[in-house]
Amino acid sequence: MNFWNSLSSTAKMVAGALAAIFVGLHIFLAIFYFGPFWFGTHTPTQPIAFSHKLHAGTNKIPCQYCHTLARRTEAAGIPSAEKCMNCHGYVKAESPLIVEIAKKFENKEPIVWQKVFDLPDHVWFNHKRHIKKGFKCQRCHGPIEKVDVVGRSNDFKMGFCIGCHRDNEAPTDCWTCHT
Amino acid sequence: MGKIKVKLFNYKKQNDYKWAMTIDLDRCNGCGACVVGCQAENNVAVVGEEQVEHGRNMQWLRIERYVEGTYPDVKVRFLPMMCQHCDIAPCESVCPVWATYQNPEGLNVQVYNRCIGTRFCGNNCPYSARFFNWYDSKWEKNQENQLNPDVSVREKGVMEKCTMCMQRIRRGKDLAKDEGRPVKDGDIQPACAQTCPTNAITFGDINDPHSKVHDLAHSGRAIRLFEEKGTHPAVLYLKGGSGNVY
Amino acid sequence: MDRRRFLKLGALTASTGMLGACGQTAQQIVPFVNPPDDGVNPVDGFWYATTCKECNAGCGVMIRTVDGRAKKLEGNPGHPISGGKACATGQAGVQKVYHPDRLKSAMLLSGERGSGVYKPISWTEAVTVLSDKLAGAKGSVFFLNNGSNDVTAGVANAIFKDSEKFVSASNHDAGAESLRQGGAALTGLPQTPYPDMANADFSLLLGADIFEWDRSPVFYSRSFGASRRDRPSSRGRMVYMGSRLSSTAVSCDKWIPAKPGQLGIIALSIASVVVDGVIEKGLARAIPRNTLGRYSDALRKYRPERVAEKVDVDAETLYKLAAPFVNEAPAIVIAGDGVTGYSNGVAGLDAVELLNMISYEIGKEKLTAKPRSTPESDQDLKDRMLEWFGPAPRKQTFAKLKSLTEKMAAGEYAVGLIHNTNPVFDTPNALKFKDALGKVAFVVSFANVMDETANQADLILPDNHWLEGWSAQIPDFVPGVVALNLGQPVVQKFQETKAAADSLLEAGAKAGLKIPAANGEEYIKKVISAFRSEMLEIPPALSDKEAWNFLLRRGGSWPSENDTELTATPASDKLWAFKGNLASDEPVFEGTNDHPYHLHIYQTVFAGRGSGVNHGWLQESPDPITTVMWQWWIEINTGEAGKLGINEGDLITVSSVHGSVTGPAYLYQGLRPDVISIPAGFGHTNYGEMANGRGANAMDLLGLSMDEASGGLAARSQMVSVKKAGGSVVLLRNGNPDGEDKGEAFQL
Amino acid sequence: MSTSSGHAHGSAEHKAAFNDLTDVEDIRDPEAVPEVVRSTYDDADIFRDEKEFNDHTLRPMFYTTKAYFIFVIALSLIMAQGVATFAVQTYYGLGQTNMHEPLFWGSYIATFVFWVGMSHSGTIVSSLLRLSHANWRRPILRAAEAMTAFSLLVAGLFPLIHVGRLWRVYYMFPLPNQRTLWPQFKSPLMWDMMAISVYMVGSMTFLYVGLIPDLAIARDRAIANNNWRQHYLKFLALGWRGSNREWMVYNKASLFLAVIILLIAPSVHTIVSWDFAMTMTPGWHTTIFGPYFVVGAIYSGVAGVVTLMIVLRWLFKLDDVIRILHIDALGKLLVVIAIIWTYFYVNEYIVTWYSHKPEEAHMWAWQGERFPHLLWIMLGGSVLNIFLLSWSRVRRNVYMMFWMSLLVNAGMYSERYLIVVPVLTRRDNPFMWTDYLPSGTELSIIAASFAYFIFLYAIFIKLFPIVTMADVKEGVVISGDMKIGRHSVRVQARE
Repeated sequence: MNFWNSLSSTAKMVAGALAAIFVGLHIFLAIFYFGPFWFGTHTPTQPIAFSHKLHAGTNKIPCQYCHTLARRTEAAGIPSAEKCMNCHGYVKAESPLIVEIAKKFENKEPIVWQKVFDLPDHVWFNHKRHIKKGFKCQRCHGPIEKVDVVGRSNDFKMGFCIGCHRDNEAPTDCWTCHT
Repeated sequence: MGKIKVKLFNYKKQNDYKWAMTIDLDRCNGCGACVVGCQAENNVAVVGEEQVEHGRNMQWLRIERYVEGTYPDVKVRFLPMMCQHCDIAPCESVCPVWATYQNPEGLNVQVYNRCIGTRFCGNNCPYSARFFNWYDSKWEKNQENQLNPDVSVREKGVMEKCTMCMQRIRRGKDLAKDEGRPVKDGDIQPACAQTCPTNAITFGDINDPHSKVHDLAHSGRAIRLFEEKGTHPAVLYLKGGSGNVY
Repeated sequence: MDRRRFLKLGALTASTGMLGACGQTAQQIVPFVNPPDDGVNPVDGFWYATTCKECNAGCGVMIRTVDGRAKKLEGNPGHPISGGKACATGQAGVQKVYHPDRLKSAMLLSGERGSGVYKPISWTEAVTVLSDKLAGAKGSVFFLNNGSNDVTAGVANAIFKDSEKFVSASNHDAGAESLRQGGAALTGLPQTPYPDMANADFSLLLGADIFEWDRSPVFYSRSFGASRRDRPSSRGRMVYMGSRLSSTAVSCDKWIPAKPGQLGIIALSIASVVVDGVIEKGLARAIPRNTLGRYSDALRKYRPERVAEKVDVDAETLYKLAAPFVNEAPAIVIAGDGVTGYSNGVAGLDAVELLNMISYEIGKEKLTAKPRSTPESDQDLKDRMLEWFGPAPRKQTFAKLKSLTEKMAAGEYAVGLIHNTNPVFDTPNALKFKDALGKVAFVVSFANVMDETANQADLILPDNHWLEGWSAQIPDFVPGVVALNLGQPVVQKFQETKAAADSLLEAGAKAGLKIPAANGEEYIKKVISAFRSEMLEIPPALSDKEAWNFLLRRGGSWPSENDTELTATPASDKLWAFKGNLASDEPVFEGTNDHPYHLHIYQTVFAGRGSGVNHGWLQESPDPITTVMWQWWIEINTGEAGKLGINEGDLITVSSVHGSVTGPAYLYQGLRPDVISIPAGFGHTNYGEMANGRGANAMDLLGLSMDEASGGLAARSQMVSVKKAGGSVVLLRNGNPDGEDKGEAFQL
Repeated sequence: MSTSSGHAHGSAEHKAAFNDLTDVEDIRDPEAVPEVVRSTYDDADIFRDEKEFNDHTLRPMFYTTKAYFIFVIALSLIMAQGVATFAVQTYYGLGQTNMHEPLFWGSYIATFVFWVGMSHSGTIVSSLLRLSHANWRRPILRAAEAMTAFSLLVAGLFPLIHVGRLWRVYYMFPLPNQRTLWPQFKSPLMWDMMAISVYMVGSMTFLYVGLIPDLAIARDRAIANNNWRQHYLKFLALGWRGSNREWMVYNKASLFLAVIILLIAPSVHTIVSWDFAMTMTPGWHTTIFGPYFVVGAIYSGVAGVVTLMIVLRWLFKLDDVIRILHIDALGKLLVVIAIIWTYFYVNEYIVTWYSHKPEEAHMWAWQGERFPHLLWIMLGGSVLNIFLLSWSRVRRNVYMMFWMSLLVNAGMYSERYLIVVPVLTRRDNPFMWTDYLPSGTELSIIAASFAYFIFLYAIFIKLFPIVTMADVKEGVVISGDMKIGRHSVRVQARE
């Protein structure tokens, strides 16, 4: 404290400014990198209020019953309206949301869903490989069967991918995911 | 995130594949199909006349041509030139951010999203096979519809080069893995090899003694460019024909 | 705004702003309403078989589509022409679907002709306009295309075939007519001769730029590769004779510059040596001695010593060239524009075919069983099938186009239908096609990008891109067999376009004309059902629908490899009966004494006749020989340029009696000093931003000399003069002018 | 601290506290020393007393003319357009330059090497002369050290200007991160970044430590005049009072730093040379580049010092401090360095000739063919100097020296350009041979870099003492006659 007092007012100002910049920079970096984890997730409003909790949780429908492409292709895919109508032609056909889907299905009008999980363009991810290896969907997508409205529970930073690849002795060559 | 191992690239598992390519100069007729095929496959942008004036035409694969002799004894030779995927690549050691390195399958990797554009690698490539994005890639209106979804579109300020159609290799390995077998010779073809009308380009696993590329590489005709530089390219050129014409 | 962009801007905003930046932009995901056939991989994409229509060769191709967008073209591995391979122009064809210049709807002229003022109209309106005009024309209609036999031509023919005035002409590659006519005298088969280069030990290319824009660059390239290195026993050798070291010539082992227009004589000269050599070697086993003797006498006047000076090739070289024909047959001769581009084209081709036949007789025992031309039984089938696709190509000569133009100029036509060709741009200036077109009462163009001809039309009905619609084609150039190429819509329509055949059929129906089918697709199905029994390739057990799907999956119908073994040509009979013209006519050149240079117009690999000039990939691909990009040039021999004081890039004016063009000079060692060589296809004035104003149109120089025997244009018989125009430009070239010649650095 | 003032105005308590024989206060007492007779050198007048000396040397700092402001504003304008061009270049992409494949490095890197070279003499000369006790060094030290610091600041910008993705440049730093990705430590650029950072810190410290006593003098003056500079001077002078212990520590520190800097500096430029020498490119791939670059750097740096000295001398009428003698001495130094440099230069050719490598030989031929003007400037500026500077009349002629020092630097800039550009225009692959001229963007940014350097210097002059006052005073030998008994003895005292 003695030293601090001994400084001139200008010096105090300079020191204060330096400290502020230092702290500010760290806050910036912290928010930049960890912001998504702290300030919630990307939770868009979907055109149809589909509940994963109801389907996957309560009714225990396997994920890949709807997301059929996950085990066959790189993309998990969103089920077609036809798939919805397979069941909902009979099950709860009068529910207003189902009626909405049914109407769109009749008109051959696709439902425009909002993407929740997204990877940057320079990343190539293959669902098939991971499903075939036996990973549960929840491992990356979080406890999706427990929520009504799905939000982004994972930001898919490179560290997440790399960590898991290391643990499982999967290739960590850059071109495994990037081209 | 799990425990962090300091080891950067996990080379513990020795990979069986060692990709290589042979280009038969005796077959090449310089038609340029590979050049356009490569552009179509890899989202290589058309830079436009103005940039060409600056010497910035971007072709991962270009056909060099050399005129020798004077009329009437003129000989013109074609030399398809792309990234040679050197085993001891001069470009790799100079990149300060490790955006380019040798991958376990013998390919020279360029990671666009790691690259900061010091362009040192381009300076150190004796083959001049690396290209820099001086501007953001632009596509004429509507033409982005044709872009290949497997290949990222490069941003301005990064280096790029031939990847031996990594996306195709990846897909080929993926399909082989589904069937629980190693990749067969001929499963994977880069765009240039697939399109080459004279079959001058052969791609394959040189570690596989039964592969075509292995045969050609050991046919006695194979040479490497700038052998004296000791870069050990994975691209082998097969020398031209005999002198007896008639 | 993604993270990267955020940092780029370097803004230090509050955390809320930052969060917006971190959360990547929400994207939408639109699933199918009805999923496609299960088990396919939507990310890898779907592969469809179809037919490339970028040129008339008819390569079967596979198209990769993802999300309804075409991504990549590859050759169809089973197809007899492409064999799984593709060329640069074909590769670029995919991107033409998404070309920025594509017309967006049907358009009706609302200003003066040539003003380019059009108003968009609906398709119903457009079809009504067309049907009114067709009804009013009372048959005085002409149809003009690029010589491909496709559904549109077939439909037009079928609708108007009862009308006497109707003419279906074509504007296709100069020289093709002669090629088809050539060999007619010998083989009696009026079709393009098919040289089996793949199995030849030695190929002599007489002015045949087979890798550039000849009949099928892809097929020839495949044959070239196969000849060179696919046969373990020997490496195929090639010698090219012609006035320019083209990119084909470059690939050959030797280039011998011969005098323009004299290549037929060279063939005869070689034949004379071969015949005598065969007699000497006692190979009469293959050819009866008396036949040979007859030829020997007839060919005596073409002995190398006698013609050496005339053809500008020394006698020793000619003797050397004959050696492979005697010793190492099968050796073949391939003729190209260098033979057919002169007024003695057919005579030259006869000579070439004679040499080919002799060579075949000598070496046929060594040949693998591959046919050299279509057997007569197949030819009949082909002819009958071709009737469904417009006039047979061999009837589509330049002479026919010329007479059509004259009739047009006389005002005899009420309606002109122009499909897939640009005659205003790429016919010789001397033809005055544009003026003649002005005399036609109503011109309909089916172009899907604006071009010079469409700009003269009253009504533009944009055709689909070939990836968007149905097509069928009997490829003219298929080794030895009849094939049917099918094309299907592989991508969603990108613009409001309509297949030309559909527009015609709809309008025809509305006008009360007799139409052959409801639409193009039905038409193709009709063809298939008519010929199904004769096309062995469809398994007989399949129902019609299954057969259709079978063909679509395959991309068409052609015999499998095994079938072709049966169809080797019995050439001998023809040879014995040969009484053809052994005299070679002198070529006639057009030009006065002050035009000392031969004009050599050629099609570059990328620009073609002009269709590639509006495409970025093709424009930016360096020309194989000059490595010029984005530009047009005039080639002149280096030594000759030195004499004239011309340096690279200097602007020079080339003039003929018909016109002149000015452009930058490219100095080339591989060109005869008495030849000026100019690439065609440049100098567009109305072909989109990318093409307009690039160079000048070489067709301005060309007259109308024809080869009377075939009715083909003698495009090489023009003489020109050269002078410096002052000024110079920098040629944009890949590779450096100082460095490009230093090939020894690689010591290959 | 606020209560204390400098030793010159020390209170009685202070005097008592530091009552020491060596206390400067005592010796400088006019009564104790009757008169300052003369300096060690005989070619200049010496100031009659310290105050006059201080007045004179601090004048540039405290007295500012209108011309100065105009000058600084002009510099700022040049800088501003450079910054604007740079902003445009960053926004649109490096296509704004004229670089292209395979010439990936152009004038930016040449200028970078030039500025790194410029930075060399300052500290090397300073530390070398300090260590060797060369007396003539004294007035030029500050200017030289400042030059080092500023040219490094300017040089450090060039890699940033040069890279394609400025916003990702932090990938170069060995920051631990979630991906466990590290920089490539094999890359000469990586070493370069490390070396330059170390050198920057080192030379800044060296400059600052050397400044401390002078800062104290200036501080006292500022306080006395109630000048606004007192605020930062108080802070930066670290409460220097000039006590014996302080001087002791100070001397030790500057010696220590001098030694360290002397080790760092050559290594830095050697590493810069490795950016080239570690590649496989003909014309670069040579072992001589390390010492060659270092000598070249010192050469251009010393010439830079000469230019600066003469400019300062002229602008601020410092003829009394920066005397012909100093310029003469620097000229001699230049001759020595020029000879060494020429040796290396010729050596490079000889090695090429001896090795019989056609590509290298071609490279040199091309250099002469394509850039004869630059070659002549380089040879004229550097080699011919040896002969001219050997002549003392030239060395002692300020005008001649000014132009010659500029010529040396023009020559050295050409040399950098000739190292970077011709080699890249003639790469291994003859198909890709090319040509290059800098674009407007490049020129404007380079011009701005020069303006920035001068700007920094101009600002420095106004904020800090430009002449190494303490060091000069240290060198001034005070001599006089002192009566010891009956004899008058000639004595010398050294401050």
